[in-house]
Amino acid sequence: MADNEALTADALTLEQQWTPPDRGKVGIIFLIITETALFSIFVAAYLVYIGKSLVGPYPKDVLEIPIIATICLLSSSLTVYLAEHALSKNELGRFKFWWIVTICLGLEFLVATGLEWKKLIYEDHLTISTNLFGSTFYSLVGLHASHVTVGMIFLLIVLAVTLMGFPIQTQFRRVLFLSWYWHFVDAVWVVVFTVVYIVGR
Amino acid sequence: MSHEIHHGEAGERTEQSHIELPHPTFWPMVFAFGITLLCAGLVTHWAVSAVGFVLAFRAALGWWHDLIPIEKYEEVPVDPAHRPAPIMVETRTVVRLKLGESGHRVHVPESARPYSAGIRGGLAGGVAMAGLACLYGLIAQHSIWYPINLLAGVVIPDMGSQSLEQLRAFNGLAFVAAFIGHGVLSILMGIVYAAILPMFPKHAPFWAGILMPLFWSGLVATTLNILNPVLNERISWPWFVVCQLAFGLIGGYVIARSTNIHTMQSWSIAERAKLEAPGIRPPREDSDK
Amino acid sequence: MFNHAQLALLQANVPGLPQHRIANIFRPLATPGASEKNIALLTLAITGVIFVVVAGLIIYTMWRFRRKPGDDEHQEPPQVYGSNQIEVAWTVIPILIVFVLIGVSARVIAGVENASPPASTTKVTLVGHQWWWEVDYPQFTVRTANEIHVPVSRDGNNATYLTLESQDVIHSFWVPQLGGKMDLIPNRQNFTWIDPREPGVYYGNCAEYCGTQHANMLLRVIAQEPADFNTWAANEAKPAVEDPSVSAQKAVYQSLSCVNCHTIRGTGSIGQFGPDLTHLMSRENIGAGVLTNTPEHLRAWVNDPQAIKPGCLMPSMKLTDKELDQVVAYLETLK
Amino acid sequence: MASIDYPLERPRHGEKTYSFSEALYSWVSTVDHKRLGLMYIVAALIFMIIAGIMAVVIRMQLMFPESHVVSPDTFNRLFTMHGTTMVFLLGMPMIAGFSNYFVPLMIGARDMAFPRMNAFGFWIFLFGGLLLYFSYIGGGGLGGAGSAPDVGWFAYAPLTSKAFSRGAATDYWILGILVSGVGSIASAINVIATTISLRCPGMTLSRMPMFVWVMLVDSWLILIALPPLNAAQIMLLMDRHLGSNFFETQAGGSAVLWQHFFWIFGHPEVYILIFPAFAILSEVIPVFSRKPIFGKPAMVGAVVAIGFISLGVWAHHMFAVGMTAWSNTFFAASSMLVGVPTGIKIFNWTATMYGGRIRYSTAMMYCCAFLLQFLVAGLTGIMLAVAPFDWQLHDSYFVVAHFHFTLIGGAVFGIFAGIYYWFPKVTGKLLSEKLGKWNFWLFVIGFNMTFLTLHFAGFLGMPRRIYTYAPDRGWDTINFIASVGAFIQAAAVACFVWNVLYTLKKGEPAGDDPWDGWTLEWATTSPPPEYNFEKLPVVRSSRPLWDLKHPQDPDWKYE
Ligand code: HEA
Ligand code: HEA
Ligand code: HEC
Ligand code: CUA
Ligand SMILES: [Cu+2]
Repeated sequence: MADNEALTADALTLEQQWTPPDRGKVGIIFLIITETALFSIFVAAYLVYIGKSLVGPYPKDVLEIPIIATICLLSSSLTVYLAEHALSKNELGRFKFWWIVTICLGLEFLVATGLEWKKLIYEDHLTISTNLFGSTFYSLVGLHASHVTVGMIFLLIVLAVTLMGFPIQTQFRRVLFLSWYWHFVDAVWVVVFTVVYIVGR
Repeated sequence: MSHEIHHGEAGERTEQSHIELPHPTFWPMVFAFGITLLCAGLVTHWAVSAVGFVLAFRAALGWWHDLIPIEKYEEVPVDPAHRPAPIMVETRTVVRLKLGESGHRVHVPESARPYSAGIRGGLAGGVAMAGLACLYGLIAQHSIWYPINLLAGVVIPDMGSQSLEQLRAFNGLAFVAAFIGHGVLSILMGIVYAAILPMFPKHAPFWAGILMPLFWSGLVATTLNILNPVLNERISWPWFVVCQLAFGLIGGYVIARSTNIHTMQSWSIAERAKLEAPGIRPPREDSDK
Repeated sequence: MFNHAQLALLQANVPGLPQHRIANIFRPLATPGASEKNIALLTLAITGVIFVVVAGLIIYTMWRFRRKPGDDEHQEPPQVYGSNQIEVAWTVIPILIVFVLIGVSARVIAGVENASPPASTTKVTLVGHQWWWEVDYPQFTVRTANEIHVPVSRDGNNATYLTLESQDVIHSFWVPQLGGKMDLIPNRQNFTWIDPREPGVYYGNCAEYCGTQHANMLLRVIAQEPADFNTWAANEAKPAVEDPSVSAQKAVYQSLSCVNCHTIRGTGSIGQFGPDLTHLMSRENIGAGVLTNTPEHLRAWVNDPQAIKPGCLMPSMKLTDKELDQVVAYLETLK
Repeated sequence: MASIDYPLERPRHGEKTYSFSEALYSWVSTVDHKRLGLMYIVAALIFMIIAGIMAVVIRMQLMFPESHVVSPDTFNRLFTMHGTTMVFLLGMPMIAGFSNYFVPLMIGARDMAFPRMNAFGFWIFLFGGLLLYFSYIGGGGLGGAGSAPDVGWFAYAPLTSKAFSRGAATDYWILGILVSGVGSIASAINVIATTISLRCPGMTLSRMPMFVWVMLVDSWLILIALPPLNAAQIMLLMDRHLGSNFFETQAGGSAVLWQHFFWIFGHPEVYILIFPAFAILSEVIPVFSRKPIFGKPAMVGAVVAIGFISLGVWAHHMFAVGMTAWSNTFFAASSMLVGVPTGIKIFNWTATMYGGRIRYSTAMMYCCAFLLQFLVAGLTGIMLAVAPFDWQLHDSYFVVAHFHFTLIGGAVFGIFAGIYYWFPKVTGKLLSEKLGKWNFWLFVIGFNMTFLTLHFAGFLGMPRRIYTYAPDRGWDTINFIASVGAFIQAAAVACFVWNVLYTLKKGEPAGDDPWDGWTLEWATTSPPPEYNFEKLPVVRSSRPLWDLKHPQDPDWKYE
């Protein structure tokens, strides 16, 4: 039967051409999408409550634009790309270098945030319960910082196992996805930065 | 790790003796339990959180171990006693939609008026109707804005409290509301009409052009006090019906004048792409247009 | 515990005022309620027709195409994949219907919400409390509770405008025969208006879940002839009646902690937490409608409100029988 | 490791008996999508029975005016836990259960994309649910008098603030849902990744069964809609424990903001709940009508459209909070517009049946009941969407009637149809049709007795969530009938439980393909082996088994 022959041939070509997208990739993309939904609600709350605080301190009195931290975080996106690129070329040395740079930049961001909070709490007496500004500020920035922290933990784990001699090249996919997550955290910072330090002031 | 996957027809058997599946592990369960305890500590005691943290941490390590360096697999034996019954070719035939034709797998109808004809018809009917209504406004109230303002009374509440003077004057908001409302309704009506026209018997389109507006007028008459109280107070029913008829007849005419095109819905993709050899279906005259 | 069913039979009526207990939204007696009823009828008619047509179609299909005993088992029915034309029709027709409904809704929404108050109107501020209503009349410096007296608005030009606020959680003002609901939300002001066309007592409930006794947060709007309303308001505006024959009882009341929660104007009792008791006896009900205001009920309430309205925010005061008699005797003079 | 649970018809090769601990171990450590799916469904059904019993107690309390079956606080806990359980612990795991079991089978895959995350998702859902129920013991704080949450399933602020909700009950509500929500997200990501990445050769998106399509859109909705709830809950948790002021009205916070956040989740959520029913109907109706689904592209388009429009209608739950006329109009309009794609679905299912040869098994009867009941439900939804009408109906028993029509007449009927349809695939046994008919008719009759009548209670001004009412308000007869209906529903559910237990013991063997189906799951054994298919199938059309059964007249020539 001609039909059946056509079928078999058809099936074979199908099988060869059938390359659906990588599941890890799909997973991480949709994880990022839900995280975006989560952040957007915190951002919305921040926007709604701008200027609604009943008592001070108000943003314009106490917030300083964290230029250096921002530069660090944003450039870490570049360095993590360079690291991942190096890994894809199997250049372990360069990978390690850029990875460590990324971690340093991320750490610098976290430290800067910590110092900012310390100043706000102990000098300006702004806590999460002081007023609506405090509530929305700490929760939004804190949510972002917690994401940076999680990213940082994963970055450190990768670094640790690499330094211990684990063949990290075999895990290239996972490293790649981690770098995407890191880019996402950076992108969120752009939004948070705009909302908190520019619109909100 | 060999990771061959064999493809075949549904239900086909394999010669492999084993198939690889992910290895069972309870670490995800422990991880979930740890996280739950971590949260529960908030409302019970910090020690609960601590236990939760330890569990979750240990479980995370265990979980990673299942994934890295390579995902753990187990080889599940293919069970020859547990095989699907072969899929039998059915003896049943499929009823044809019309006897003697190949059309037992179809998208109906086979030919139809193009949607563009519906839009044109709706617009033509709408213009005719609006023209007549404005004519009425001019004759009865010396203002073409009068019927437009009345129509806008569907959506705008304070139309009701307006004086005759105000109703005669141009009102920007009312104009926009009436224009959008009338336009959208006309076009949608035209599309519906064009879509269902092929389903009517032969002379029905003409009668539909007359009967539908009458039916519609009747419906409107019973509900107008809620739909549009302003219009209800001031409507002139003869003119209203005439306007509706104008829509039905002119819109219907424009649509009916267009020619049917083949929907090609009943064609297979292969046919539509002209890949299929001829002979699968009887030749047609007006295949495209 | 009280047998409420029996109590209900005792319900006293305001003399001459019809009681609208059955709060049927299709028997509105005010403008907002009436326009809501109209659009409700239109909606019911439209959805009714849709229901008849579509359900008819489904049932016909279910019946007509069932497998019958005599069917040829060797045949499958024709395999029809779809029809753009029909599908367009049943997409566009609903759009048409929805379009009309949207237009009408838009008008009624704006008509009710954006109505501007006429110059002469009664203003009421209604403040929700867990589980009672505070009713303020800024024009008359009157404060009362649970029962909203308003003048009748026969020709619709004597409407009452309500400002809705809340002391604690969200409540909702709903007297179905007068109009739809509007929430009372803390930290926010809402507005609504009613214009009862006929004198009478209109029943309603708090319509937003507000805690334990949400069920017993009942509402009464008492629509009176303007003259009667003015008499009532004039009486309410006065400080509490001083009846020398109960001065001993009054002293007992004042020695109790009642004064921390209740106001009786003109006395030292200035608490704000519970309902104003200045003219308690002018009210038909106590406890936001759980009981009619009779001496026995009043006594029972003061004795143990938790038995009558479990969970309510007035504690059981554990008075001795003697104190109880005295306090109630005093309260009964607060006409 | 092998299956030990369900009695099998065919003797398994080299089968040995497992001790209880081995069996337990194999269940807690499984990563098999079928076992996880089954566990999801069973857990969901158990939660449904618990919440159903609560509903019966609610109805007992409301059967007569002024009755004292339960105290006010108990009543408030009952409806809160009933609603919360039904939505989060019946509806959500049902979705995960059905999609877990059938998506891989239908797209010709061996497992889900992330099997371990799948197991994690199930367990965290279960522990979250148990945490919620633990509030009965621990709600007052350890050592204190326990109590479950009593703030209603949408937990409006500021009733949930520390000032008005003492003890830990509300915290349990937050944490229980938050924790089990993580599971929903995990399973949604898993379903999406599975459908996108693990389809067997030839299974293009346009050939994917409707079931898989609907579950894909459903998972997408979960990913978009759940985070707003979780975010709002995190804020509430911070309010309660760290003293922040998001919903503290005393400190300038907004009570309405909580409502926005909740309903931005809540409305899509109701579609999330109805989608599995849509998915199931789209498989069952064609098979029992012996016709392909009518207008598949339009059906897919309609779910996608519903998925998108439903993200923009949330404030129709808030018509009474005093929004501007413009917002009210906007949300009324968008809500009514959802009716259009939903209508397409109803019409296309009917058209699928039209011209067919309909075989009325219990599964198909549930589908037909769905069509009629969901029609009523949708039309009452349209009434609610007419904002001025809703000012009257909001928070009345009309709303209660509306949503039980959607949730029972819609979601639950759909789920039952699915259970009757796939039970033979999952266990190898056919559910008894006789008990099935009893189950069906009792359910339909009881359900309509309860909820058809309750519409009228709403018209007569009966607000929801009241633990009692006075006898003179005209509500007593209606409530009495409604309560009797609830008992009949309980009998129906009991019939179902009995049917399942009875069948597992003594049911007739089903064979691999009892309904003469067309999708890939019928090509493997009942129950399917752990690896699903010996060879992963190759498909050429939407109905791969039709192609094999009709080699002369395959679908792929026409699609
Ligand atoms: C499965 C769940 C489900 C589904 C599918 C729906 C579907 C719809 N719902 Fe419902 N709804 C709930 C579950 C659901 N709902 C719940 C749980 C609540 C209450 C929550 C709470 O307060 O506790 C609620 C509450 C609720 C409200 C708020 C009521 C209030 O509290 O005041 C509103 C208001 O607009 C509403 C509207 C709608 C609409 C317009 C639809 C539409 O999607 C319906 C569309 C379907 C049709 C219209 C029928 C078929 C169509 C046709 C035959 C075509 C022709 C039709 C027309 C032209 C109109 N719903
Ligand atoms: C999927 C969702 C779902 C389902 C299926 C149901 C099912 C039922 N619901 Fe409910 N309901 C909700 C979702 C649902 N509900 C929600 C979201 C609310 C709002 C909550 C809120 O206001 O916060 C609500 C509220 C609600 C109320 C309003 C309470 C109030 O406002 O005061 C009422 C009252 O009648 C009610 C009744 C019922 C009844 C009688 C059933 C019946 O159909 C139940 C039938 C099932 C059973 C009866 C199972 C019993 C089984 C047995 C007895 C067998 C025993 C077997 C063994 C021991 C093995 N529900
Ligand atoms: C802790 C505060 C508090 C104290 C103390 C208190 N009450 Fe009350 N009272 C309330 C509250 C709150 C209500 C409203 C209860 C409700 O309807 O839910 C109320 C209601 C009442 C009512 C009914 C009013 C009405 O119009 O419905 C009366 C009468 C009353 N209290 C009398 C007293 C007397 C007498 C005492 C002292 C023996 C007293 N109260 C002590 C808080 C208090
Ligand atoms: Cu106040 Cu409900
Ligand atoms: Cu909704």
